[in-house]
Amino acid sequence: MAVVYVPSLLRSLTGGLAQVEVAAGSVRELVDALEERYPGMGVRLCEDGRLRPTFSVAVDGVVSLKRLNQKLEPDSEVHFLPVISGG
Amino acid sequence: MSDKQTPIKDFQVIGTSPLRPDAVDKVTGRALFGDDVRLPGMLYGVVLRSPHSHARILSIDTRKAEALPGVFGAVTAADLPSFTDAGAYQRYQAENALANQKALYYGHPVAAVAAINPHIAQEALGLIDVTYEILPVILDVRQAMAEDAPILLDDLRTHEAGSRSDHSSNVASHEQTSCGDLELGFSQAAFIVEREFHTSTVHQGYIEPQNATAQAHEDGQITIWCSTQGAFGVRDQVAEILRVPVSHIRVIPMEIGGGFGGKNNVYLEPLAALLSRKCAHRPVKMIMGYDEVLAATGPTSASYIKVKIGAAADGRLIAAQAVLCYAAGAYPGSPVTSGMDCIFAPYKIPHVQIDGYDVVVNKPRTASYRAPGGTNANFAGEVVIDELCEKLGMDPLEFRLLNGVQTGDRKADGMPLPVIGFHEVIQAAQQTPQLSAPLEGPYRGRGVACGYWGNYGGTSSASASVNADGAISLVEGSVDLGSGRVAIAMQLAEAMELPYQDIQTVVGDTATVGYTEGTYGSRATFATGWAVYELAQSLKGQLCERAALLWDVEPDQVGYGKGAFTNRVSAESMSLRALASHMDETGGPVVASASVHPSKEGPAFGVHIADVEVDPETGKVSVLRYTAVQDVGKAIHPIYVEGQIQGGVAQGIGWGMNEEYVYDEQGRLLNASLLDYRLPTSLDLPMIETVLVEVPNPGHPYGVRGVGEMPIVPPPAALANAIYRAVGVRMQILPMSPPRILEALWEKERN
Amino acid sequence: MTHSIIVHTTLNSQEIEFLCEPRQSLLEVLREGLGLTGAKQACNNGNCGACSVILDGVLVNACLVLAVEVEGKSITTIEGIGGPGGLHPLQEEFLKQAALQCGICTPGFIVAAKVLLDQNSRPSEIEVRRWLAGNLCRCTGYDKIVRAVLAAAERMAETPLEVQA
Amino acid sequence: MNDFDYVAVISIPEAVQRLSGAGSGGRVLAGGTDLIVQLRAGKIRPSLLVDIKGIPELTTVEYSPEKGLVIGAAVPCLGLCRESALIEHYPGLLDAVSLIGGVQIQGRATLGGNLCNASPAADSIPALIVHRAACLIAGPDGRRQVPVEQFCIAPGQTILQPGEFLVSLHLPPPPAGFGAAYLRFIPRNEMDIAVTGAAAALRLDPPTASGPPRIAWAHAALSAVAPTPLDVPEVGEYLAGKPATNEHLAEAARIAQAAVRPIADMRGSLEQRRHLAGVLVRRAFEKALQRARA
Repeated sequence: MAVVYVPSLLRSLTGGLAQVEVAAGSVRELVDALEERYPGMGVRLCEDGRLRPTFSVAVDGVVSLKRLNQKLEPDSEVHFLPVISGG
Repeated sequence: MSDKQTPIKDFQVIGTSPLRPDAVDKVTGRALFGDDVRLPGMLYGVVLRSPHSHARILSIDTRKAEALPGVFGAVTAADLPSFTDAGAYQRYQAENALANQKALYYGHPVAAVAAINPHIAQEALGLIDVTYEILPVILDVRQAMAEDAPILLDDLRTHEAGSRSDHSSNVASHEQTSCGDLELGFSQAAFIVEREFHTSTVHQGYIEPQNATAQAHEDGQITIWCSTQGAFGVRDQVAEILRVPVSHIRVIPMEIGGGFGGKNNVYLEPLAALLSRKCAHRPVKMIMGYDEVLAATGPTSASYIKVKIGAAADGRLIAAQAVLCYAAGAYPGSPVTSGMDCIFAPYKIPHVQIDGYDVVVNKPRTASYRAPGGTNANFAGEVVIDELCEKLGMDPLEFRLLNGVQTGDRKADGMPLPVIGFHEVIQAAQQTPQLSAPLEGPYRGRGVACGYWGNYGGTSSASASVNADGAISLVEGSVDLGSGRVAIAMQLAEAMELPYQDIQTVVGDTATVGYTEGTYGSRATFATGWAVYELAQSLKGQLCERAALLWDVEPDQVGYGKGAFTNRVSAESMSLRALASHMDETGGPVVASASVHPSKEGPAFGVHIADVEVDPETGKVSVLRYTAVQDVGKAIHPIYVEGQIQGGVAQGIGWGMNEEYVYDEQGRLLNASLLDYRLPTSLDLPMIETVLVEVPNPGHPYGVRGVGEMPIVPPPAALANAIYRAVGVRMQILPMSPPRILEALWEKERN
Repeated sequence: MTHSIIVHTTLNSQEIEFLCEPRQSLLEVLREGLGLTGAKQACNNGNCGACSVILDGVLVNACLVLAVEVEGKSITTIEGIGGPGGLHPLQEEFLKQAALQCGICTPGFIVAAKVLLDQNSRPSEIEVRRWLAGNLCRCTGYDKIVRAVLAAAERMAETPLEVQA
Repeated sequence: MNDFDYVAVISIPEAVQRLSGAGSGGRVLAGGTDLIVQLRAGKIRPSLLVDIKGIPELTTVEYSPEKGLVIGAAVPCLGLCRESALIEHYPGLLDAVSLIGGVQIQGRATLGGNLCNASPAADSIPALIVHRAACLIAGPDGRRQVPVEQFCIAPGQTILQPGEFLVSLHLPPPPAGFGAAYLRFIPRNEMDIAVTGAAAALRLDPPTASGPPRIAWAHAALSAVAPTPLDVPEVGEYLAGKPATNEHLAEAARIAQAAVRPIADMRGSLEQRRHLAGVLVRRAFEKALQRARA
């Protein structure tokens, strides 16, 4: 099962849980599974079928370019992070 | 692209300090910067700027200006395409280039004029009639957050992790990071320090003003020569603002006179293109006066930060909380999330909550500034940590050895840290000559602070061809802000096992090299270095095939090393130079290109040590000695790595000591010159000692991790902690300028 | 409109004349009129030193000199600085010591430092810092610039060069 | 910049004639370090610039022990800093002129320009006041001399009438036992305008066998604490005849502080300027005293 680190402001949807385990083969499947388990989560993370531009997704500690299309390993760790800037 | 390389230990080129490809041109005055562009028939463009910091624009009349002899044309927001169907970000981009209906900051562009010389263009500005309805001004971030604050952008709603508020607000977004149980954490703490901090708006302060020359062609193509950190970024932004396809725009990045994050955004480029279009397709050159640079190009956020940290009696950190409110300027986009990332990053803390707010105010739209958001946050965090050390009676560096993060530790957002060298840096700091030198005399103090910056990878491209003499011509996509080009070329030389002199390097433009992100996020040497490593593998493979052809063996029977090929069958050897002279006979030119997007950039940690002396009668602080210790991964060109660190420290000292925007109540910038916006001069700084710690980044073939940004993060905190030890006042505001030190000393006396 | 004026001057050892308006600065004429873009337009207000040139032996900011004022005078710009063998020792030391990053301030620093070394062949660190305080650099923190000037002075003292103006 | 005519003159009558002819549109160009900045900012829009650097009387410095020092208004600071007479006899003025700008500005900026720009923060004017300088002015009605403390009448305004210009500054020879100093406070160490500045001068009576030396007369003047450079005669009145002790110098500083009328602006707050006035007057007197004793 992939471990999802739930963004702080979305923990109201998970009853305060900071990490949840989800069986998913990709980030997209993971978001769908989260939505099913915690209704409202999907729309907070995604808009028009895409991860919202204010989020980046990191899988196993590396920010993914593939975003929703990123494949997951059975024991992957998934973080949804606010996008940050550099100068 | 493989990302499981083990860093190579023995280098031939990496770690040496060869001459930069551009250096001779720069010491002789021959290097061509943006404003050095001169084209036949060129006009000069200038910008009319709003004298009000918040006003509705009721009308603009440019007819008198356009009638002035020598004037070729004027443009206003009416000359921009419609954005009614566009997203807010795109509309804000266009409105920042030319104010539409509302001016949101002092210096907001309202119109632009082109004429045969800059003097006539300037005179024409005085003939443009603009009528304004003046609106209430909001400059302070917390005032802007108040429920009843005047609203800057009617359509702006507060975004909060994918939700959107139902009413207008100046708060563009609220973000939060947390782990553990904050209440529980603080209940277990033996010592708690809670403080509030304010930092002023500061500017990147590059010496070369923004400039741009544009040629709009009759077929719709546009060519732009400018000073930018990223040619592709300029192309994309101009395309968005003019609503033309990106392929219609070619951007040629000239040598750039400093950027530090401030030259990623466009200002003059779209105006020059619009003017050229309107002025009979004559090329138009524009350059800002320094007053315009300060008033209207991206400074970085002023901020309000509240920090509370708790430690156990044995010195272990238990809980930490921060609220960061960053002023974004007129449009959303402050670096508050970077500040959130930085503020507690150096420490293992089980219970953390960090809240960040991105807030619009009537100041210019902020741009990135070297480790954007990091310095503000680190100042707050490290001053509180210093006070905790004092309460605990612990040596600040021992405290950091106890609490400092190590490889695999998790940040507050749950992300695990890759291989980092923070503890190696702390230990190196303990060994520095400065730390062991006694600091004697009254009103003197020594402060330390550490810092973190996450760095960035991103997309980079490069291409190369082998010349008939065996040398390699490299076109790389990263604009060179001061040492990138040479460090990239050196990595190609290393990968090709050739002397550095055999690599000829130029920076490409949008038509000559693949998409490359700008030189920001400490990424060029890391990511573009990786691109040239990849293309070297391709070049070597192709060259082995050519050698195989000449020797009539299979390619895998050819070996390559140190600039020569070996026939594994006959044991014959042939230099690359000899092979290159046979290219025509073996299939023509050998070329390769590579595009990469590495993402294991590897964070940078540093420890800074500052010795200061305070004049208690005037409040003036002199920096007596300064040492910066940093994990640089692998120093490709060590003397320029030192230079990057020294430059970051100098900017950090400027931020800490005297730099700030001074506005009047109407939001007019009062100190818009390099006389009154006080960059440090050569008399204000000591020599800056550097210690390069090399803990290679396993996420790069040569162990590179970004260097350039981290050094600006610790200085204000290191100085504040030194000032405390010198005169006993904890500064909670930046800059710590003489009047503020005096006030703090008076306040201390009163108590 | 006022009439333009013909100005006769010696520029980098060449006698030249040019036509200019009284309101044009020396910097504007050098860069836009005469094509010498080594002196940089930066603050354009006398506060940064990036347009430093030598006017009758005196270090000045070209942005704060009107072009008409140089009638009969002698000007040396960065383009006129070099040694018989190519680069001036200052230029060589700037390269060697990595005393430049972006390079926009570099011509101004080299011109300023040359005037210093012409007058004071062995300046101390504080003398170098004081002399260069009118030249702003944002990239280097001045450390390597000061070292380069000191190193050039040392080299020139060891092997005096017949340096061209 | 607006369009203007330029003329380089070589004599005082020619300058007077050109300036008179241009009326209010005429401006004098010497070093240009303030003038060109103001032109570029559009703060002034002259029709004629009269370049006076070709007039011999304006570009020379003369000193005699009897008559004192005469400084041509167009002599650049750099040249002044190297004048042996200034170095030996007018230390307060030397302090001030060596502080005006970096080297590039020093090569162009003039004492006359610093006066005529009439900035409340001008460094040279307090020093000229305590050195008791007089201004020689030429104009359509001939020449006149005024004490330097009367030259500036408001920020950016002087007593110069249309057609008039400053020719030279006349400083009396310093008496025996004289010392002077000028100090200013700036946040950086260079490239700043004074937040506050103070000049002090004093003459000591011949030393007696015991006790601190006695002050025969003293004078203090400040910059950036009033609309014009501020002469504070009360300080001199207080110190005259008193022994040069720390207590008396500190009291002199308090008197100066009471006389200042600063404003708050981007360069300094009111409290800061008032406070600095005291610190700088005291420190300037200490330095002047040291020099007087040397």
